[in-house]
Amino acid sequence: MGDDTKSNTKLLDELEKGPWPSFVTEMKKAAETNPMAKDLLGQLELSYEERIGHWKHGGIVGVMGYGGGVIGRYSDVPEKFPNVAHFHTLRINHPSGWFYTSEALRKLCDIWERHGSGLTNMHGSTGDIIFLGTKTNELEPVFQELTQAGFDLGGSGSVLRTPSCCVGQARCEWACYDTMATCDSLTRAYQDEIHRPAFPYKFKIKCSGCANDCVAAIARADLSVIGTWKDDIQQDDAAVSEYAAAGLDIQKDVCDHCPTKCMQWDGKKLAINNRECVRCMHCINVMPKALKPGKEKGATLLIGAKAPIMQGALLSSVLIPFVPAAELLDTIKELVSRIWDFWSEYGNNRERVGELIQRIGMPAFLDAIGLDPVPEMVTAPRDNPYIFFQTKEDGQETK
Amino acid sequence: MGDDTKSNTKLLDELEKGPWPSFVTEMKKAAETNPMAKDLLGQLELSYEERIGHWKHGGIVGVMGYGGGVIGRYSDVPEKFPNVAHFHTLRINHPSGWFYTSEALRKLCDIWERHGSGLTNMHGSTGDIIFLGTKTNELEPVFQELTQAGFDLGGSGSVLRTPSCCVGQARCEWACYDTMATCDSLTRAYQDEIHRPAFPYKFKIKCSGCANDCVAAIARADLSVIGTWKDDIQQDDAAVSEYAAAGLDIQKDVCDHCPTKCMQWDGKKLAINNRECVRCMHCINVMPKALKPGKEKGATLLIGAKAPIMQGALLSSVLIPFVPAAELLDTIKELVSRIWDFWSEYGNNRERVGELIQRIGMPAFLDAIGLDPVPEMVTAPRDNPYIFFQTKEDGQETK
Amino acid sequence: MSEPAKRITDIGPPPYEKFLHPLIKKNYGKWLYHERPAPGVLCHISETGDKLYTVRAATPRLLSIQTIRMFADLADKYSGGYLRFTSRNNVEFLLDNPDNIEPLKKELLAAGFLVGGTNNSISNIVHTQGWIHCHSAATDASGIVKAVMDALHDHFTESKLPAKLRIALACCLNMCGAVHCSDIAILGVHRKPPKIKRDVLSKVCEIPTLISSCPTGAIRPATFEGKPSVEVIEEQCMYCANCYTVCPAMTLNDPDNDGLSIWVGGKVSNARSAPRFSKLAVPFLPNNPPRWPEVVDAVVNIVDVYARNARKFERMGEWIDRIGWPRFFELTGIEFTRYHIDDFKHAGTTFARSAHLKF
Amino acid sequence: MSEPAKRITDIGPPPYEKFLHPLIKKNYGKWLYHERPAPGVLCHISETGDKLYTVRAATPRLLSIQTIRMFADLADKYSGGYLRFTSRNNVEFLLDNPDNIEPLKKELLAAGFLVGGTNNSISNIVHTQGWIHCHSAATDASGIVKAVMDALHDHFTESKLPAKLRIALACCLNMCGAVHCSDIAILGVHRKPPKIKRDVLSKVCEIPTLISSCPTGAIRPATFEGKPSVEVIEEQCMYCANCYTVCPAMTLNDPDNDGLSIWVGGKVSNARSAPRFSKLAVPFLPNNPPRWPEVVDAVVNIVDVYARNARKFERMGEWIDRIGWPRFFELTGIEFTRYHIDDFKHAGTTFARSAHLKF
Ligand code: SRM
Ligand code: SRM
Ligand code: SRM
Ligand code: SRM
Ligand code: SF4
Ligand code: SF4
Ligand code: SF4
Ligand code: SF4
Ligand code: SF4
Ligand code: SF4
Ligand code: SF4
Ligand code: SF4
Repeated sequence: MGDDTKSNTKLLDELEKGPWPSFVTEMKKAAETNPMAKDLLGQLELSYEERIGHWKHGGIVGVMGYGGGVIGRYSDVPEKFPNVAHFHTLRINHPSGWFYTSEALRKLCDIWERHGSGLTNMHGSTGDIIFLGTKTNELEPVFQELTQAGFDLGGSGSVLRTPSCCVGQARCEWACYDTMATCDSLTRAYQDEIHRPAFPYKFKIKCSGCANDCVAAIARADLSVIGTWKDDIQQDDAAVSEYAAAGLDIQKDVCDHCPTKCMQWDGKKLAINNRECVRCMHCINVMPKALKPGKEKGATLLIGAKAPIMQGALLSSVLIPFVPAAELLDTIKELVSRIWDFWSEYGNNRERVGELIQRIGMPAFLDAIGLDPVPEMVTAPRDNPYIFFQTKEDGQETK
Repeated sequence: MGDDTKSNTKLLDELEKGPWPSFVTEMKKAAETNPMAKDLLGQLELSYEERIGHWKHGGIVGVMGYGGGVIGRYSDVPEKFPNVAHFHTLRINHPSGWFYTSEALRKLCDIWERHGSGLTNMHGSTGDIIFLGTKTNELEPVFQELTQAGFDLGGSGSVLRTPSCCVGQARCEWACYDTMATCDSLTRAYQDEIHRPAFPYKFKIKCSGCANDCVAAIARADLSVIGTWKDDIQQDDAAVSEYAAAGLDIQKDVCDHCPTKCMQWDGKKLAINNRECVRCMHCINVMPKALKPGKEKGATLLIGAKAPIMQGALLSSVLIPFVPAAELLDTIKELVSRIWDFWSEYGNNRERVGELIQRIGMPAFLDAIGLDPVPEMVTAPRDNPYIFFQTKEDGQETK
Repeated sequence: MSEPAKRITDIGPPPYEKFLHPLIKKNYGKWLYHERPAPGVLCHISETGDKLYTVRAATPRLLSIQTIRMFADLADKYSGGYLRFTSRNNVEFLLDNPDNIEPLKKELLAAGFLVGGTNNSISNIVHTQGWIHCHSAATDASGIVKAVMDALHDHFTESKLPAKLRIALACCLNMCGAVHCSDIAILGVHRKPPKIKRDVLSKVCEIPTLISSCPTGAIRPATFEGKPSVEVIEEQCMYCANCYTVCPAMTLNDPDNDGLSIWVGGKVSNARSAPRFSKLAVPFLPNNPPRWPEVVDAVVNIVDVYARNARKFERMGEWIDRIGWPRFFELTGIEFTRYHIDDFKHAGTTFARSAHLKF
Repeated sequence: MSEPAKRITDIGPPPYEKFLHPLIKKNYGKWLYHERPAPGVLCHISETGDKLYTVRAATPRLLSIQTIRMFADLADKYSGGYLRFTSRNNVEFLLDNPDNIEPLKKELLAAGFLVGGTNNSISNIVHTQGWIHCHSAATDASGIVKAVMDALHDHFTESKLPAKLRIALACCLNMCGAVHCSDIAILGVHRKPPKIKRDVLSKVCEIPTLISSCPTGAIRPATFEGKPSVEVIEEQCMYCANCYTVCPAMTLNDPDNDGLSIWVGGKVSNARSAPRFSKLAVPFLPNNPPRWPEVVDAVVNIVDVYARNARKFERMGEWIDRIGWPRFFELTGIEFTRYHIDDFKHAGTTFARSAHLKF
């Protein structure tokens, strides 16, 4: 490929126009000094011209002793773009909450300048730091420098994927448990499960501090941990009045949007029927100064979210309605160990735990992991009469 | 069996106690003069003792030239109860709306006194008059006397079952089309389809005059015809005030229950945003004197309701959102002929039309019967990306 | 096959017009509104100014010709000989003279036929054949209906519930009468796989039809004494009896294991909320004739809890929507079991896929 | 395999504590409430009285080390060296001194990084690799994101929508990034069955795994030149590419038939209504690099119609709930086609099973 990057990226150049920060500009910045980035730009321009990707089906590459953390990738036009002939990405386990110091970031940049394309994703959609593309022989050096700098690889393949969490108590007043500590502890506890594939398929854990679910746990984590509370919303009447005085239409903007209509506003006093509140967060979101989650904090554990392949996307569903914050870490560990045992034994190849539940049925899954059924697990009981009645040896009914 | 009915029905006698009219009393009334009724009572007492039914798996019996209308039944204890050794019921097509004169009823009673058990169901749950039990050799005589009296058999087996309808315009102010005439016309038009099985399975049509659906059409008719209107609710403000004056809490009892919250009551005037009204009938139900369906009347046609076997129960779903009353009969006839053609050819044995749609998909069904898709057919568009794109011969997209 | 000359066929039902009260004929399609003067009595007012009075009475649906004649006599006496039956098997007398209402009611009551069932009452229970006539029945129908309505009759004769409450009963999973959309449904169930009559099977059944009749694919081909037969994989059977419908050799009736289940919260009307299926409340209660006390108690309990807690115009399912199912189980004291959690085809769509929780 | 002595493994991520601003450490878990002084700026107030200021800026997610170093420099200058990234790939600077807000904003803007994305705005588009790095991609990711956000950038820098509006993009049906619960999801799709590389298939793929990978059972065993192979029943294929994921010989990428679909009304948060999937709005738009004008127009149109019609605090899906899908199609002018009607597993549950209709 030629020297002058610009003349070779007529189509991509169009994407340097406009107010939104441009990934093409980023690529060009890197390309100035980095031949991999330069060839990536060239290959991408080719894709834009031909409206088709130019990567071969991924191969398995990695670092010694690890079964994942690297996504192998090879160009299908290596003759044109030899510097991306191999172009493997590394997934690096981000620190809880995606917090950094400038120093830590610079260390990462330096490593990647020496050994890779100089391009990253901050972050991948599972949450990892993505080092976007390098050659096979650079993998081990990157890895060794990363660990020296205190970083480690994240997950890929049939492992526990890098857990992630919302910013939680570090900066949010609503976190009903310490999301960052929980995520960090789990990540440390399961290093082996993250690095060495032993599951039927991937398993994801995401921790959100409240029902706003700022890491989208319910949509994309096999185990979704969502903060909640058990007692009454903490209410500051003076602050409510302040909001009203400042022009907030409490009836329309707060009460009318409450999903259970459990709030009453008489123009002066806000009354919440907390027994009917479903902890949706709306009223708290609108009046953060006046309302807060209760004091008896903890989390709901939900199971089984995933993307559509194969049997259609799933959202996580309630498994344990409430775990007190103090018991959360132990409960999660106990629970996942029972889930992993069962799933590892009975899950089909490439079957997520949510799909396993769909296949064998929730009642059978509960039996298998030793949890009692509670009505909170369902939006409604069954409407079909196809009940598999079970009779115990002694003729007594199983409940 | 003995002569004294009473002494033989210790258990059933318990069901003569209490305020609700007793079927046992009915059976005893008949049993006084009718040996079939007497033996039926005896066999039922045996069932009560043993907690099990005493009928053999039904056999096929009928009247000449008809493929249905009779449910064959044989006792499994004929030695004990010889008068119910055969005990077949006849299904007699009721008049639209289940209206009778005393004269017509007496005629029916006389026929059944001569030829059957003297017991009936007024009515079967499809709507037929049920003549409950007679011997094989009585079937043809009953049939001939019935037709002489102006009655005919209803459906059973894989036929169009006896259509039924709500009382409609005969006594209800809300009927948006003439349910009785529609039901009657369809019944007459399809005598052959009712009497001679030619379908993969049963097909039911029920006509309700409005969304209150007093014949439960949406729950149990393959073709559910439900009256509705297109323009604005007819509103009589004076009558609204009357209701309010009489103590009706219009905000709470009317507006708050409106599913779309499209009603506003300021204490004096009721304003309906008719564009948002979904014709649920609630407000009209509560204030029949003040509100009425609009003037542009007609019906919604829905498809596919049935009981749970095999793939779970189905409710009918919208097929044609609105057909003007004047076009209703022709539209239904045109529609069912297309449906029956397709279903007869492609339906599996014992596959209701609703199940056929589940199996092949609604889009394919619409193609087959030549209807355009409209968004009213669904509560929401698909959420899975598994779209079977179709490309026409000329490469153009099918919509 | 040639038919005798005078044999009449395919005439259809008698034309309904000849059964209509002259007042109805005159005002057909002209009704303006109605009033509900008393439980069991309706008054429809026409734009012509005419008024039609309806008196509604309960029937056990299973009627002797003696009783039908008695109804005919009452009609002659009070309603010009005109009467009808409703879609829930009540009888209705159609009167032009309001003075006839009370005498008619009196005679009906004297004869044992309660007047009521209108407005926000519990109307007649839609039901099926049971041991009276059906080979499929996992329980009786009429007996349970009688016992339940004896206990609830004051909800028929008075209109004191928050909304209509529709009860239905079906004696097997075929669900004749479409009980699946009732405020309370009582449903006969089996709990054991079919016992196969191996000796007759190949003679009386078509084996491919039999195999394909099983919703869960629990029936597999097998041979018995050299002849083609089937076997049932018991763990895959959920006792629906569809195999029995197509093959008499697959028997399911069983005195000790058959019984009843109770389902709640369904509705048919589109009033306020959309129609919906009933959901499982009580998975199993024993067959206990003649008066099925366990079933009666369970139904009465649900009605009582509903009556105490629902708001005006809230049907059973709408009330549960508002309070949530956990509260329903709490208030009724019904135990929530693994059976309540759906594990059929669309099970996943019933899982609680949100963090909306009440504590 | 023995490892070299000094090689470190399984250390996990660096402890997050060392990356926390001292003000955060001090007030960890003590935050009382927050204010939103300006778009892209948050102020969190602690029970200690401390205030933490956050300045949020857009990134293209794909960042060069040059830009990351520039962020590090800005952090050193304005936020004590502390910064973070958000779950939607924005960068956040954490300030204890409010006087630093404006200078920081100025520098960010000058460098081309818009400040905003807070409150009821359109935040960054969650997206995936596209032609930059993935073998599966039916389209590019970053290019479409750039083009769409160029058109919508004022919804990032201002907070003028009725509620949050979350857009996501995935370049194939694997849906990395879980776009399936977004207010607007842009999804790369194929429209032709896999072209099988018959010559290599038996060498590179495990045939049973391949066959079982197909959600619709469209793949059947076959032989090719005497070797075990597969064939695809084309009518049963809905182009999901799961076969390609497990077998490189099943290629789907195709310049003319690949393209994009648009889905709307999903959400993740439990605020007000439960989380839910996005639903199909536009089945197919062509791959038209470099700026995908058809996709941009379609998204902008949906955003505009939503912005004009939704009520305050109504997310896209909640707005559609209120007006109904027919009205959505009417207002947006999007054509409703047979593709919109579900025909997958739970299709029946999406049929309109009521007579509730608006005209
Ligand atoms: C890099 C990343 C996209 C991105 O640009 O951010 C990604 C990229 C790939 N994903 Fe993913 N997934 C990524 C997050 C996700 C997510 C989101 C999440 O984790 O929160 C999902 C949806 C949630 C879920 O797990 O269901 C996701 C669902 C999938 C699936 C479908 C899994 C399923 O059960 O349905 C596949 C297919 C597979 O596993 O074979 C998949 C497969 C892939 C592969 C490995 C392609 C393949 O066919 O094997 C992609 C490699 C691309 C490449 O060349 O780098 N990726 N993938 C994300 C990981 C970065 C990180 O580690 O931070
Ligand atoms: C008599 C009646 C019950 C009653 O006491 O009212 C009845 C009785 C039988 N029904 Fe029914 N069905 C009766 C209305 C219904 C209804 C309600 C309706 O039509 O509105 C349904 C539910 C709606 C529907 O069609 O889905 C109904 C759904 C079934 C089914 C399940 C059909 C399905 O597709 O799921 C079967 C099983 C079958 O067809 O093999 C069935 C089968 C039967 C059989 C023929 C039993 C059998 O296994 O073949 C019963 C004969 C009983 C007997 O000995 O007399 N019956 N059946 C009703 C007909 C009376 C009449 O003509 O007026
Ligand atoms: C006579 C009958 C029609 C027929 O052709 O036979 C009928 C007649 C009337 N119905 Fe009905 N309904 C009749 C069965 C039904 C059914 C079907 C059923 O129960 O199986 C339904 C659907 C029930 C359900 O949703 O599960 C039904 C749902 C309604 C409703 C909606 C109730 C609701 O709020 O959900 C109304 C409106 C009302 O009552 O205000 C209604 C209203 C009426 C009105 C007031 C209509 C009118 O203006 O005349 C009639 C008197 C009702 C009363 O009892 O107070 N009718 N009605 C049926 C009487 C059955 C009985 O003997 O009890
Ligand atoms: C920084 C971040 C968490 C993190 O650990 O990175 C975050 C931070 C906050 N979120 Fe969030 N949310 C963040 C992603 C999310 C997500 C996930 C996503 O978008 O993928 C969601 C779910 C979105 C969905 O439902 O599809 C999310 C749903 C919310 C909601 C509920 C909004 C709603 O009404 O549905 C609130 C409440 C509110 O804004 O009033 C909320 C509120 C907040 C508050 C106000 C919490 C607080 O008191 O500090 C934070 C500032 C919000 C703002 O932008 O104005 N946050 N928030 C994420 C910023 C992403 C970004 O750069 O734009
Ligand atoms: S999920 Fe809740 S606790 Fe976590 S950042 Fe979002 S709003 Fe705060
Ligand atoms: S948190 Fe949600 S459910 Fe609870 S009171 Fe507030 S708005 Fe209502
Ligand atoms: S369905 Fe409507 S029109 Fe028919 S009787 Fe009931 S309320 Fe009247
Ligand atoms: S008919 Fe129903 S939707 Fe229409 S205004 Fe009345 S209550 Fe509302
Ligand atoms: S519900 Fe079952 S047992 Fe009862 S009548 Fe119908 S088919 Fe027979
Ligand atoms: S009872 Fe139902 S599930 Fe059991 S074998 Fe028969 S058809 Fe199958
Ligand atoms: S969505 Fe598909 S194409 Fe895009 S990164 Fe994920 S696997 Fe690759
Ligand atoms: S693309 Fe999907 S549906 Fe088509 S053959 Fe491959 S796996 Fe099957």
